[in-house]
Amino acid sequence: MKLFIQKLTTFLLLASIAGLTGCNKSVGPSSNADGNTASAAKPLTIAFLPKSKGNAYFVSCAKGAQRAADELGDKLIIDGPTDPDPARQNEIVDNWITLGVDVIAASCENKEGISTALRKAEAKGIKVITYDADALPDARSFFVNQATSQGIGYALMDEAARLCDTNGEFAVITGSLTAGNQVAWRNYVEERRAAAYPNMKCDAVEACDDLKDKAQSETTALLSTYPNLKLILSTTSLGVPGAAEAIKQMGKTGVVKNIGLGLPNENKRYVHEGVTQSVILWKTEDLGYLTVYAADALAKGALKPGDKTFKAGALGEFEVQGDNIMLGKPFTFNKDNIDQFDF
Amino acid sequence: MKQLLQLSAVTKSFGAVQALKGISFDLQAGEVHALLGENGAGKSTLIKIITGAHQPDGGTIEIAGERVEKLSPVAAHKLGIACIYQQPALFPDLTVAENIGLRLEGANSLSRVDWNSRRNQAQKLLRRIGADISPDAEVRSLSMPEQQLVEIACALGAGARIVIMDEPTASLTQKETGLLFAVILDLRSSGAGVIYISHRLEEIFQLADRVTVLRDGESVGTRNVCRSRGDETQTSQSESDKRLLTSSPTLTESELIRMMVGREISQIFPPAQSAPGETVLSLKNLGCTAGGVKNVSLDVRAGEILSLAGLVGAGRTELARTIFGITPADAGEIILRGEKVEIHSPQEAVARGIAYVPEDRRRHGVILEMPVAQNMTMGIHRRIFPGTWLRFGAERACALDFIRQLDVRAYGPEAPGHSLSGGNQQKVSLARWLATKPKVLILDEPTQGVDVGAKSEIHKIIRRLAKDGLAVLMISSDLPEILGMSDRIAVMRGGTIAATLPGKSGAHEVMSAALGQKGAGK
Amino acid sequence: MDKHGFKKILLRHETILFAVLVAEWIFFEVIGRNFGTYDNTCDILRHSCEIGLLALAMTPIILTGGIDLSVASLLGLCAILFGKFWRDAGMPIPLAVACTIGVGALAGGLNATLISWLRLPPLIVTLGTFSLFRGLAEAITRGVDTFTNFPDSFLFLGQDRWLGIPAQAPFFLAAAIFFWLLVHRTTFGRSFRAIGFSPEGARYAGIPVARRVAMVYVLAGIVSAIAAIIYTARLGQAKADAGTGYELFAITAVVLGGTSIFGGVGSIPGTLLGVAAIAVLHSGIAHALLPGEMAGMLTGVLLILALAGSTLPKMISSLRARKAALKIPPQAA
Amino acid sequence: MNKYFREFSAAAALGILLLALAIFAPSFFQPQPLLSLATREAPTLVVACGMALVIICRQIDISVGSQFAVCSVCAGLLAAMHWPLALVLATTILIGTTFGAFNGALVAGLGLPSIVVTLATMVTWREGLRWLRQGVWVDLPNGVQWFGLPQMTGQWTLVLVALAILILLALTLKHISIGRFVYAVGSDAEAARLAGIRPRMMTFGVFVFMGALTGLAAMMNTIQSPQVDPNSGTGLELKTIAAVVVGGVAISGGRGTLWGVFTGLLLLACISPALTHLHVEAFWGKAIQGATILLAVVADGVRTRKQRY
Repeated sequence: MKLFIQKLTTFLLLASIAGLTGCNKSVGPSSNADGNTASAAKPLTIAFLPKSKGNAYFVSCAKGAQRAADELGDKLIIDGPTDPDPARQNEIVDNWITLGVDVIAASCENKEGISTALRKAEAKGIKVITYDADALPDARSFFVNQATSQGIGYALMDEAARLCDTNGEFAVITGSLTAGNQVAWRNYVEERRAAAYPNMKCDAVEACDDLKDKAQSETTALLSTYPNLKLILSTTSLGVPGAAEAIKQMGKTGVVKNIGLGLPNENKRYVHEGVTQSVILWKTEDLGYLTVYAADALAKGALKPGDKTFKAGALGEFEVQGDNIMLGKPFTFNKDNIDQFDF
Repeated sequence: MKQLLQLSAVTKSFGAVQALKGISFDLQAGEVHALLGENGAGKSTLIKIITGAHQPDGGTIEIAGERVEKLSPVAAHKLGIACIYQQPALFPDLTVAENIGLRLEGANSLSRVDWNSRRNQAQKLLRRIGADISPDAEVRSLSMPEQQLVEIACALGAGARIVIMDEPTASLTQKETGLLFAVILDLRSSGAGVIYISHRLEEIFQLADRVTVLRDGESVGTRNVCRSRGDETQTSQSESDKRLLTSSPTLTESELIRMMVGREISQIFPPAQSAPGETVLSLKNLGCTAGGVKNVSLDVRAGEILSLAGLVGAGRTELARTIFGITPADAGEIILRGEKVEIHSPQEAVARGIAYVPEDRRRHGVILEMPVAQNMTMGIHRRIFPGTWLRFGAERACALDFIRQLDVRAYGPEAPGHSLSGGNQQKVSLARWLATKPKVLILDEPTQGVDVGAKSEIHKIIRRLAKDGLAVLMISSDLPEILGMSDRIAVMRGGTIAATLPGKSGAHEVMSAALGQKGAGK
Repeated sequence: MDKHGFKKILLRHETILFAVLVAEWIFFEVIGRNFGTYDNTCDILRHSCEIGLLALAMTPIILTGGIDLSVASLLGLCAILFGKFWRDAGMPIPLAVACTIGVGALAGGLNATLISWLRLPPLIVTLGTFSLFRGLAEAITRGVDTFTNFPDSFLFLGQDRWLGIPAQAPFFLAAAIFFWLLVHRTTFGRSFRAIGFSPEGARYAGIPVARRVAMVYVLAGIVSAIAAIIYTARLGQAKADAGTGYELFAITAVVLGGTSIFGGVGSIPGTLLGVAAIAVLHSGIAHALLPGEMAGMLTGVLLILALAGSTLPKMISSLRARKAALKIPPQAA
Repeated sequence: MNKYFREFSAAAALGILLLALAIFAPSFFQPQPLLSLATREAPTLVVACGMALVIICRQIDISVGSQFAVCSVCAGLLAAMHWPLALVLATTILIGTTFGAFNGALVAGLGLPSIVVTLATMVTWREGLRWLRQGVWVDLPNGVQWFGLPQMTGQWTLVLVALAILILLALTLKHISIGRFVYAVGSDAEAARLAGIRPRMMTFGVFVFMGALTGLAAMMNTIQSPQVDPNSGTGLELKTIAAVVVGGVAISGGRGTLWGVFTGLLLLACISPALTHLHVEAFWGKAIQGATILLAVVADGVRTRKQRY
C-alpha cells in the first residue's frame, strides 16, 4: 500500500511537472497574449497537424501558424506524430474530435489513411482544411496548396535539366521509399523527364531514411558507381545537405551539381561554397500563416466555396482555384537570393 | 598444532528461518575435519560464512589466531581459504587454463595476462592431481567430474591453508576419488587444514581426523575419528570395507548416524527380493554416436533392479539419455515388452512407459521456481488435464497423494521447488515419474547429495517399486548402494557393457570390470 | 519465496498497475478536456487494438524466455500482402484474409524453425527477420505501391461501431480471452512457464519444448496478420511502412504488465493493463494539450518505476532484516 | 577453427562480397569513396566496440542511438558557443559517460534487466531531445569540421582513431586482466564473484564505458559535417547489435572477439554501397540486410546443431 502511495505521488509529481513545463510549449498563454480585443467572437481553437514533429520544415510552418494565431487571437494546438506515422496521425485527429476543437488543419502523411478520420471530424461539425499534403477532396473543405506535387516535380526536373543542359545522367535521393509525397514527387520528376528531357537519364533512386548521414553515404556510393553522374536531385530536405557534404568530400564540387527540396538555412553554406546550385521550396512560414488564416475564416464563415480570392492578414490576397487556396509557385533559392531568407 | 580457524557462536538467519543457531567450530593445521549432517542441517550456510559469501548475524570468526570482522569472498581468498563447491563455480566459456588463472591471479585488474605461464601453471596443477584434462579445453566441454577436478586444481594452486570440500566425490568415480584422497592427504601433510563434507560415511572413516555433526543449525558434537591407516594412499574399496568392520569402538558408523538424524537407522539397504518377471525392456546393439554409446545389449525384467555401474564417462548417463530419447539412438534396437520401438524424444519415451529421473535434479529433475504440485504433474499433463484444460483440484489431490506417499517434506503442494532440501527435491522428481505409471524406471544417481535419512527412504521406495513389478534401471557411482540394492549389475566401460554380474557380487569384481583388465589385478 | 508470496507479488503488481491506470485516468480527467467521455474511451480502445494484439501474442513468447522483434515488420508485410491478394489477385476479402493469416503463420513458422529447430537466440533471429519482413514488404511494393479503396463492408471493421463499441473490439476481446485461456488455463501455458524457467528441465520432464516454442512464434505470426488486417481496415489503406515501431510498444506493454523478460513469470491481465496504461497515457497527454513527446518519455519513466518498484521493496526488506539481525546479541554457545 | 567459426564465416561472407564486387563492380575499389565510407563508419565502429563489451558482459544496450543523438546535439551546441574543441570533446564524452552511468546504475545497482532499462532510456532520451530541440539542426561555426584540419587529414584521423580504439580494446580484452574479467562476468557472474571479481562493478563499468565511447563517437560524427542532424543515430543500436552478433559474439555473453565484430561491421557497412554498385534497386536493401544477419547465424546454428547431440 505504502509502495502504491509512493508510486502514485511520484507519478503525479512527475506528471504535474511535465504539465507545467509543457503548457508553455504548445498552447501557452502566449497565444492570447496579444490580446486581440478587436475580435468580439470567442477565440477559436485551431488544431494544426504536421506530418511529424521535430522536422525543420514543419517547425518553420508552425512558426508562421503561431504568428497568424496570435494576430487572430485564436488558440492554436500543434501536435503530430514524433515519426511520420499515418496511424498516429489518425489517433491525433480522433483525440481532437473528442477534445472538441473548432478547426483542424492537417498535412497528411497518407491521403486515404487520414481521410476517414477527417470525414468523421466533419461529421461532428469540425471544419477541416488541409495544407502541404492533401487528403481526399471529400474529407476537407479547402486545401492550402503551396505548389502541386506536379509543380514541384516539374520544377525540380526543369531546374535539373537547366543545370545539365538537358542531357546527362542524374540520380535521385528520396526521403523514404514509402512516404506518399515522396512517391508523388518522384513520379512527377520521372514524368517530366520522359516528356521533356529524353536525353537525360536517371541512374538510380536511393533512400536516405530521412537521415542526413545516410544521404551522405548513399551519395558517396552513387558518385563512385556512376562516374558520369552530372547531378544529384533530392526530393527531401534532409537529402540536399547530406548529398552536398558527400560531393564536397569526394572533391566533385561543381562537377556534380546538387539540387533538391530544402530549407534555405540548412543549405546556405553549401550554396555559397558552390556545392549546391539551388534548392527549391515555398515560403514555409507563409504556408503556416496562410493555413491558419484560412482555417479561421472557414470557421467564421468568411471563406466559402466559390470564393475566388482570399485575404490573409499581412500577406495580402491569394488566389483560390476551386477548393485550392494557392500559395504561389515554388521558389528557387540560389546564390543570389538565399541570404534574404531566414527559415 | 596450529589453529587455522575458529568460529565461535556463529548465528545466521534467512528471514524467519534460523539456519545457524550459535555454532562453534575449529580447524587445526594438518587435519582433515569432516562436517556431517543431513541436508538442511546448516552445513552449506556454515561454509558460505567461512568463504565470506554470507555475513554472520552474530558470533566471531578467527583465522590463524586473528579475529576477522568482515569476511568477503576476496578477503577469504587472500586469507588462504579455498572452497570446492558441489556445483563447480567455473566460467563455462573460458578455457581451463584461464579458469585456473583467474582464480589464482586475484583481482588486480590492470596486470598483464601471461598466457604462457597460465598454461604451464594449469598443466602442472592438473598433472599434480592426476587429471587428464587439456588446459586449452573449454570448460563447457568438460564433464561434471572433470570440472570438479579443475576446481580442486584451483584450490591447490592457490596454496590454500584452509580447503573446504563440499561433497567432492559426489560425482567422482572410484579412481578419481582415489586421486582426490591422495591430494587431500598431501594437503594435510603439508600443514593445511581440510574441511570435508560428505554423505558417504566410509569416506569419513577413511580420511577424517575429527568429525563434527550438525543438526538443525546446531552442533551436536565433535568427535575424534580413530584412523588406523597403515598405508595412507591405499584406498581400494575392499580395504575400506575392512576398515569399517574393524573401526575403533570410540566412534561407529551407527553412532554417527544417530548423531545426525537423532535416531538409529538399523538397516541401510532394504532386503533384496527374488523372482523377477518377464523382460520389459530389451536393448539390442544400441548405439548413439553423439552420446558415445555403442553396441549396448541389455535386458531389464519386471520387478528387478538392474544397476549400471562404471566409471564416470563410461557412458551410463548417455545410455539413459539415449533410451529416454534425449539423444536418440542411431543404431540398434529398443524392444519394449516384445515390441520394437523407436524413441526420438522424451515425450515418446514417456508415452511408451519409460521414465527417467535425471542426475542433475536442480537443472533437469525439478523446475525450482515452480510449485511442487506443478512439478509432480508435469509428466502427466495429458492424463490429469483432459483436453489440455487445467484442473487445479485434481492436480492438488494428486500432489497431496504423492507428498504423503513419498513423505515429501514441504509445507504444501504450492511450495516452490527451491524451498525444498535436496532429498525432498529428489522425491518430487521421483514422484513426477511415478505419476506417469511407467513400466521402466531409469534412475540416475538417485541418492547423490542426499542425506542419510532421505537416502534410506529413497532406497526403500525404489525397492517397493520393484516389488510392485516395475523394471528399474539404476545408475549409481556409490558402490555400496549398487551392491546393496541390485538384483543384477551391468558394468559399463567405454560406452558399452563390459560385464553383467549377479547382485551378490563383491566390490572387487565390479571395480575390476569397470576398470578393465588393468584394474582387475589389484 | 513461497507460492503465496509469489501470488501476492503478481497480484500486487497488477493491483499497482491498475491503481496507476486509475490515477492516470483521474489526472487526465481533471486536467484534460473531454478526456473521460465515452467517445474517447472507444477511441482509446480502437487505437490500442493492434498494439494490444501484438502484446497479447508477445506475452507467451516472453513467458518462454524469448522475444520477437519482428511482429511489427510482419504486420507491415501482411498488410501489403493482404492488399495484393485483394486488389491484384482479385480475391474476395474473406479469402484474402485467410491467405494473409496463412502468410502470417508461415512467417511465424520461419522464426519458429530457426529458434526451436536450430536453437538460435530469439533476439538475433527476430532481429534478422525484423529487417527481412519489412524489406520484403518494401521490395514487393517497390516502396511505392499503396493499397486503398477497400469496400465499406471491410472498412466497417476498423472504423465503425457495432452495438455501440468499436467494431474491432470484439476481435480484440476474443483474442484476449483466447490468450488468457491459453496461458492461464491450459497445459500449454503451464509448459510455456516451465520452458521460461528452465528449458532443459522442461525437456527432461517430457514437455515437447521445441514444439511449444515453435507454437508461440507461429501464434505471434498469425496474430500479427490479424493485426495487419485490423490496421488496414482502420486506416483504409495498406502500405509497406505499416506499424513501424509497434514491436517496442508491445514489448513495453508486456514488461510493464509484470512479465519477466527472463521468462516464467507473467500474466495476460497484466499485459492488458500495461497496454491500457500506455494507451491512456498517450490519449491523455493529447487531451491535456501537453506535448506529444511527453507520452514517450513518461512511458520510459513508468517502465523503470514499475521494474524498480518490484525490486526495491525486496532489497529494502533484506537490508532491514540484516540490520535487525545484527542488533540481536549472539547467542551464548 | 571451430572456436572461431563465426569470425571466419563473417570473414568469408565479406570475402565473397568483395570478390563479387571486384568482378562485377570494380568501381567500388576507389580510394576516395572507400575512405569516405570508412570515415562514415568510424563512429559506428567505436560504438560497436562498446556494444561488443556490453554483450560479452551478458548485457545489452539498446539506448545507444538515443545517447548518440543527444551527445551529437550537445557537442554541436557547445561548438556553436565557440568552446575550444578539446573541451567540447571532453564534455561530450562526459555526457555520454553520465548516460552510461545511469543505465549502469539501474542494471548493476538495482539488478534490473538491461534490455528493459535501456528500452526505457532509449525512448526517454529520444523523446526528450525532440521535445527540447524540436528537430532543429545545429549549425556549426567554421573550423569545427575536421577539427579545422584539411579534409583528407581529418578523415584519416577519424579512421585511425577508430582503428586505434579497436586495436587497443582488442588487446586489452585479450591481454589485460580487466579485459578477461569482462568475459568472466559474462560467462558466469557468480563464479566471477567467487574468484574475487566484483561483477556489479564490472557491469556498471561496462555501461559507463559504453556511454563514454558513444560520446566519443558522437563527437567523431559531429565534426564530419558542418551541421548536426538531431536524428543522427537512429537505428544505431540495431546496426551495432547486428554487427556484433554477425561477428560472432554470443548474445548469452562470455564469448566473442573484437576482430569478429570488426569483420561483422565491415560486412554490414559494405552491403548498402555494394548494392548501389551492383545496380540492385534500393528497395531490396533492407531485405538483403536481414537475410545476411539470418544467414550468418543460421550457418552457425546448422553447424552446432550437429555437434550438440
